[in-house]
Amino acid sequence: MTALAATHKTDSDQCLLQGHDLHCVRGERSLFTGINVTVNRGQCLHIVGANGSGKTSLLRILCGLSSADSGTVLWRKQPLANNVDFNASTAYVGHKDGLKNELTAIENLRFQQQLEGINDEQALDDCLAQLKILYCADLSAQALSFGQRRRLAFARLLLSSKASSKTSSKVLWILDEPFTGIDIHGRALIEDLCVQHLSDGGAIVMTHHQSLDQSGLAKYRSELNLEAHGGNL
Amino acid sequence: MNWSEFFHMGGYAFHVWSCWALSTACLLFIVAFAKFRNARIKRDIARQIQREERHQNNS
Amino acid sequence: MNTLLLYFKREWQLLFRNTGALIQPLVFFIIIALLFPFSLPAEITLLQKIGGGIIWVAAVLASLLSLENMFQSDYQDGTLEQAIIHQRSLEMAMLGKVLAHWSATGLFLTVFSPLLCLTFNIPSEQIWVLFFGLLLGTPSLTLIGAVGAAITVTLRRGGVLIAIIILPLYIPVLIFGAGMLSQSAQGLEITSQLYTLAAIFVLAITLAPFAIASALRATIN
Amino acid sequence: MNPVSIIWKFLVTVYHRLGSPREFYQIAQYTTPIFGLLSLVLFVCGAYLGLFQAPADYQQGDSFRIIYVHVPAAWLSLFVYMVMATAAAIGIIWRMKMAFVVAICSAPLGAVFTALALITGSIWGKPIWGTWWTWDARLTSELILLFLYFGVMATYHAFEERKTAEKAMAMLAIIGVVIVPIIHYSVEWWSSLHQGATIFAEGGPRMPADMLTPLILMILSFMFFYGYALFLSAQNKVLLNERKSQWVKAAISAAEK
Repeated sequence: MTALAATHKTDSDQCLLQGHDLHCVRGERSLFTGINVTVNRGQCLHIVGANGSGKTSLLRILCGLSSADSGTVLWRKQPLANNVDFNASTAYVGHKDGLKNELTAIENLRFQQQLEGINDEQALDDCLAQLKILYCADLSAQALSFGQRRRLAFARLLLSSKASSKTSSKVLWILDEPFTGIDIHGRALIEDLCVQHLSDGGAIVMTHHQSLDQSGLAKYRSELNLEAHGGNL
Repeated sequence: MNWSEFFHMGGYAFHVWSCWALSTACLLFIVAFAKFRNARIKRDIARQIQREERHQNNS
Repeated sequence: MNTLLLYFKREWQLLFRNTGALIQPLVFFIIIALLFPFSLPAEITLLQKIGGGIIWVAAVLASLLSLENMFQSDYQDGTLEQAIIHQRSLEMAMLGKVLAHWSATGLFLTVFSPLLCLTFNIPSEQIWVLFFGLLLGTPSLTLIGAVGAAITVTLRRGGVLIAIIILPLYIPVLIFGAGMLSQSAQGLEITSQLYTLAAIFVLAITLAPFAIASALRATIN
Repeated sequence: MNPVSIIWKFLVTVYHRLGSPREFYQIAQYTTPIFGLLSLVLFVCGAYLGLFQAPADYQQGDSFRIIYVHVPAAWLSLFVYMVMATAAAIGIIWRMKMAFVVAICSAPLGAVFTALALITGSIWGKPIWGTWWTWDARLTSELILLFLYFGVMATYHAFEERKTAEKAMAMLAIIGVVIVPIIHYSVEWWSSLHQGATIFAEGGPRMPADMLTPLILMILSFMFFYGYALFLSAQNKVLLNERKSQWVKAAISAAEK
C-alpha cells in the first residue's frame, strides 16, 4: 500500500507539463492541430519545424503567454491559468532578452534577485562569471553586443534557478531559439548549463532549428516535429 | 383634418419631418448596407471556392 | 507588497537614467497652460475665471501624452513577458509601475500648478482647492489611462487610439476637479466634490490593476 | 423532471446552439425575417398612431411628435451598450466565439442609434430651447456615449489578429459599463451648475395613453429592428470569420446551385 502510494507520488512528481490536443490558429491559418506533449523531469523537449510552422506559438502556449484555440495545458496536473506554482517554477528566455537598456548588467540581474526576496551580491558575480561576461558587469545593457545580451539573459535564467532553492526551484526552463546570436564557446557553455540542469532533475522545452544529435543534450532530448501536425491551410 | 394641415404639423413641419425622415433613412441604410455586404461576402467566398476547384483540377 | 515597492523603485531608477522623459510631461503641461493667454482677450478677470479649468485641461493632456510610453518599452525589450510569466501578482507589479509613473507626472504637475495659478492671478484660497483637486484627481487619471495604455501596448502607433478611448473616461474627473473650482469661487461648499474625487480614486485604484493585468495578458500573445 | 430543470435544460441547449457559429448561422436564417417583419409592422402601427391619432401636446404642439423617433433611439443607444458589454463579458469569461461577434456587430448599430438620438434631440431642441445645441445633461451623456462607441470600434479595427482585437474590444466595453453611470452622474451634476433641471420630461407615466401607446410601439419596433440588424450583420461576420471552414463552403455552394 505504501509502496503503491510512493510510486504514484513519484509518477505525478515526474510529470511537469502536459499539453492535450493543442490547436492553434494564427490569422487565417491553422498552424498545428492535435498536439499532445508531456514534459517529465530530466527531459528536454525539442520542438522542430520549418519557419512559420508555429514553434514559437507552441512555446508561448506552453508557457501560458498565449492561449490555445482548443486543448488544455496542465502544470503538475493543474490548469495553467493563474497558477502561482507555475509562475514560481518556470524560467523563460524568449526572442526578446527581457533586459532594461538603461540598467547595467549587474543591475538587471539584481532586480531579478530582489523579486525573489534574496540579497546576495556574490551570486550575481558567479552567474556572470559562469557565462564569462563578468567584465560586462558595470556596462549598461545598451552597450552590450547581441551575443553578450543573450549571455546576460542566460545569466539571469541561471540566477533564478540557483537562488530559488530557498523558495521554490525553477524546475522548468523554456527557451526560444537559445543559440541564436551566440558563438561556439557560448553555445558550449549554455549546453553544459542545460545538461547540468537536466541531470539535476530539471526539464527544458526549447525550439531550435537544427538537430541536437551532435550536442550533449542528445541523450535527454525527445523531439516534436510540428510539420507532422501541420494544419490545413 | 386635411392632408396639407397634416404635413404642416402645426408649423413644426421641418423639425418633425426631418427627424422622421432621417430616422427612417438611417434604419434603411443599415439594412441596405448589411444586405449589400452579405452579397459581396458570398460572392467572394464563391470565387474562392472556384479558385480552389481550378487549382485542384490543375494539380 | 514587496513586488509593488520593487517595481516602483525600478521605475524611478529607469526614470533617473532618462531625465528627458522625466521632465517632458511637466514642460508640456506648462507650455499648454501658458498658450491659453495668447489666444484669449487680454482681460485679467477672464483668466482668473477660467485659469483653473485651463490648468485642468493641461494636466489631462500632459498625463495623456505620457501614457503611450508607460508599457511600450517594457513590451519591446521583453521585460513585460518576463513579468507575465514570473510574477505571482502581475496586478501588484503593474500597480507599482503605474504609481511610479504618476509620481513622475501627476505629482510633478500638482506641485508646479500653484506657480501657474500665480501667472493667472488666481486667488490664494482657490490655489489650494486646485492643488488638492489635482492631488486627488491625477492618480485617477493615470490609473484609468494605464488601462488604455495596456490595451494598446502591442500597437505600433497606439497614441491616437489611447486618446480616443481614454478621453471620454476622463470626463468625470475633469468635471468634479474643475467644478470644484467654480463652486469655491462662488463661495460654496466643496467637500462633496472632494469626496466624489476620492471615491473615484478608490474605485480606480482597486479596479484598474486587475483591468491592466488582464488587458496585458490578453493582448500580449 | 420538474419544470425548472426542463427550462434550464432548454436554456442550456439554446446557449450551446447559439454558441456555435454554424448553428447560429442556420438558426439566424429563420429568425432574421421574423424580427424584420415584426419591426416593420410595429413601425407602421406606431407611426400611424403617433403621427395621425395622437393629439398634439398642449405646450409643444405638433413638435412633440419627434419623441416617437428620439426616445426609441435614445433608449436603444443605452440598451445596445448593455447588450454589447454583456456579450463582451460572456465572450471573455466563457470564451464564446459568438459572444464576441454579437458585441462587435452591436457597436456600429449602437453608434447609429446614439447619433440618431443626438441629431433628433438637437432638431427638437431648436423650437423648444431656441437653439440647436445646449449642454443639457441628457444630450451631453449621449455625446460621450457616442465617443465610447467610437472607442470600441476603433480598438477592434486597430488590431490585426482577430482574437486579440476581440479581447481588447471586449475589455474596453466592460470598462465602459463601469464608467457610464459615473459619467452620467457627473454630467448631471455639472449641467445643474449651468442651468435648472431639464426643460421637458420625456416619456414618463404622466403621458396620456393615446400618446404613450405609439411610443411603446415605436420602442418595440426599434428593439426588433436592432435584433434584425444584429442578425444580419452577425451572419456577415460569421461568414467572414469562418470563410475557410467546410460548412461555409458547403452552404455557399448549395446557395449557388
